[in-house]
Amino acid sequence: EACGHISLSAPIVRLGDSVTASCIINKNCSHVGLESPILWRLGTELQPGGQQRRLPDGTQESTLTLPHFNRTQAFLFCCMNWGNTLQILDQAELRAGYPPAIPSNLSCIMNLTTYNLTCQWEPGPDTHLPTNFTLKSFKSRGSCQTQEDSIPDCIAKDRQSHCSIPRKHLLLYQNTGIWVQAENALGTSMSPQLCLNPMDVVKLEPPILWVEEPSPEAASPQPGCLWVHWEPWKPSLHISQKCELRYQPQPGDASWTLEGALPTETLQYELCGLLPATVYTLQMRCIRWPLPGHWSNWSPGLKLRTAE
Amino acid sequence: EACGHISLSAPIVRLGDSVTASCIINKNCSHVGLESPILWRLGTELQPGGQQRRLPDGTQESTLTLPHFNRTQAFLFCCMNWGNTLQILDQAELRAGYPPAIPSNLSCIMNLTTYNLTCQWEPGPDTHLPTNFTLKSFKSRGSCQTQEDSIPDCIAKDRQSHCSIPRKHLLLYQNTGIWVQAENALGTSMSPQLCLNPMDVVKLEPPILWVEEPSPEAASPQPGCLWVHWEPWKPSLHISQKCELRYQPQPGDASWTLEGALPTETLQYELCGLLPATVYTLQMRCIRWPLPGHWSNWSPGLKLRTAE
Amino acid sequence: PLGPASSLPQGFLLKCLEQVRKIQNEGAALQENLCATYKLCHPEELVLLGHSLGIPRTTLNGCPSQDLQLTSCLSQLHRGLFLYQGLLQALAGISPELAPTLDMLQLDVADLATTIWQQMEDLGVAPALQPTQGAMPTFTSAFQRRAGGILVTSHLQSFLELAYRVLRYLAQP
Repeated sequence: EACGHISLSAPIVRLGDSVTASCIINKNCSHVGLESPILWRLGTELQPGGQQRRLPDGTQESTLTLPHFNRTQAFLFCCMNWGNTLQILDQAELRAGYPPAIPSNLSCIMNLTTYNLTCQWEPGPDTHLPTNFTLKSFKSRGSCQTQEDSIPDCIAKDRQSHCSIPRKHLLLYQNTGIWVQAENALGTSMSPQLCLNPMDVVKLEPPILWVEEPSPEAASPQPGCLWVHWEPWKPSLHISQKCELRYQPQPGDASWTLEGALPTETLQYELCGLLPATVYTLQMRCIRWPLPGHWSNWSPGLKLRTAE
Repeated sequence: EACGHISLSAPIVRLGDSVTASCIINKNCSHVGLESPILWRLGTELQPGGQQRRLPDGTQESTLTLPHFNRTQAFLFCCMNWGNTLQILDQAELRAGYPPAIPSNLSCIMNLTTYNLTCQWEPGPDTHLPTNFTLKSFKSRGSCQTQEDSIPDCIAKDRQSHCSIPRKHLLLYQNTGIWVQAENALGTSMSPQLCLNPMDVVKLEPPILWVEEPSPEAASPQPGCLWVHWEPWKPSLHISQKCELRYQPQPGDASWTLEGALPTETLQYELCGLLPATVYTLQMRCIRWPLPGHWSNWSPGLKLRTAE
Repeated sequence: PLGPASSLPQGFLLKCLEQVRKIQNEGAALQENLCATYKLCHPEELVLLGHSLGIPRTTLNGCPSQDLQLTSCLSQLHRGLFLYQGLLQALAGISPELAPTLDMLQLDVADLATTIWQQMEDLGVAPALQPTQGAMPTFTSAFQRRAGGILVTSHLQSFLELAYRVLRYLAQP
């Protein structure tokens, strides 16, 4: 049976708080003289101030208080001199940090490839302690005041500030209450709750712009005009959406010109009012409409040259 | 309860062999006239030659024999005319191919990063059938005639001709009997057995060649000589090894010159007999030695220029 | 009973139209896959099998374009979707490759049924109790599940074609 045993007031404390440790040397620790002083070492430095006393049952106990423990982590050793070497009898890990701040900027995006609802948040300042982030959610009829069915917790991986709720737990067209909970040894905090319809936070991928091969049948554009063709992103074919076009003459120092509300059915558009014999960069983005959604990113630039 | 049921002499046959199928129409298949002819379709082509008869219990049975089935896969349909449409009553999948050939060229390499023993083999000609390859092995004292402890089967992933036995199943310095078994619906075959010591098939990664920054202390090379420095591959530091150097003047049309048996302790070597003011490409490789092993690949080329 | 379009929120109708289009795309993908992989391409060749397996079919005759009664139309739409949700569940185990498509299709049909049921509740026309699923066919072989998949999806597509027309009519401004 080991000679020494450390017990702590608390293994984890707030940074700067005090910690009290006691080390008991059990009496049948025959190797050492029972009166030898118990020594404390924090990391590599011996710690004076241990109060040693003999307990009624003959065992020795030393108690040490560290008034302001302001390291995030350190090992505390209970030791004794034996022969002329310092012997470690037990070791305890001390940790200090902060309770988790309230996670902020919680936002979610519906991914149409995986049909997962991915939410992300700002975790707040480093707590210096292992902190678990859990995305909690429930299905709700109204404005998320009442919980209909619960949804299994989504536990973020270590050091990640996002989590994805799989499709099978979602009702895509019903309000869902979502918040994130942060928890560590010093406390728990919760973000404000979002109330959203998963499909209303869908973010589309940009459409694909393409150029029609010049051919006799193809309508040759009027002077100062360009024919623009595009294809919506395949997984969003069932979603009614509106798109925007922006263009910029080369070299690209002039600002972008925006051409809003393109026709959604025809998937082509004659862009006019352009300079002749000039190369333009065209980009397009789309958004679920009239139902809510997020704008896609701008598509990669397509370079087209207007006729002479 | 479904009207028709196909049974096959065998769902999988050797390519070119015959297949016999029978289709029974149960009598309580109320929708059809009991005397209607049972029709067979293979893929999209109707198959004449079905022998139809009434069984004692009143059910109708048709038997079809395909004398030489030489497709690797096809669907066989048992049908009947109903109203004026051909109705499918049951479908069976026919497959044909070959029993597995004996896997050849079984070889293994010990990977010092993962400490897995990875073995690979030639699977032989395509059998056209789902074929499982399993790496079987056992620990053995002598020359693998007797099996001491078995090692769990290593099942190759689909269409892969390699498998890795994890460290925890291996005794690195004891003989291990290894062979690969191939199995499909038409048979099983086994490769010849290897008997090897995992560490004896270690393949090192090449050493890292480096150039000493010219500095006053650094011994400046004699005319026509170059100082070569290298570091063994870190995970092989505990392995005694020998290395070889090869060099080639630029432009690289001359053949390589080999400089064997470099000193293993000093990790540097003065290479002489070179042309002055010439750029040489140097490469090095190492092998576990004197214990058995495989040569590493040649290191990436290091370009050094000899003095004027 | 409710008059036709007036009382249905535009958002509800647009959501339903989007959901129907999604289900139709997934149904078509499942049919294409069954045809490509198992050469089961024509539902009309499987009518007899459908009868013998007792695969139920439902139509949407409660939503005539003239004198449309919203309550009966919505509840027939819900009942139909509820039936197809059950039929799709009965097809579980159709094949490892098709399982994801079938799962998504079933989840989306259930989603649409929920959207409609909640709208009926909001309008105060929902029956007191949710419907309970009747007896479902049991598919005893891989072939029956695949053939059942062709039949169920083709019935569902026809049902949704009608539903789409009704919803578009109701969504007209």
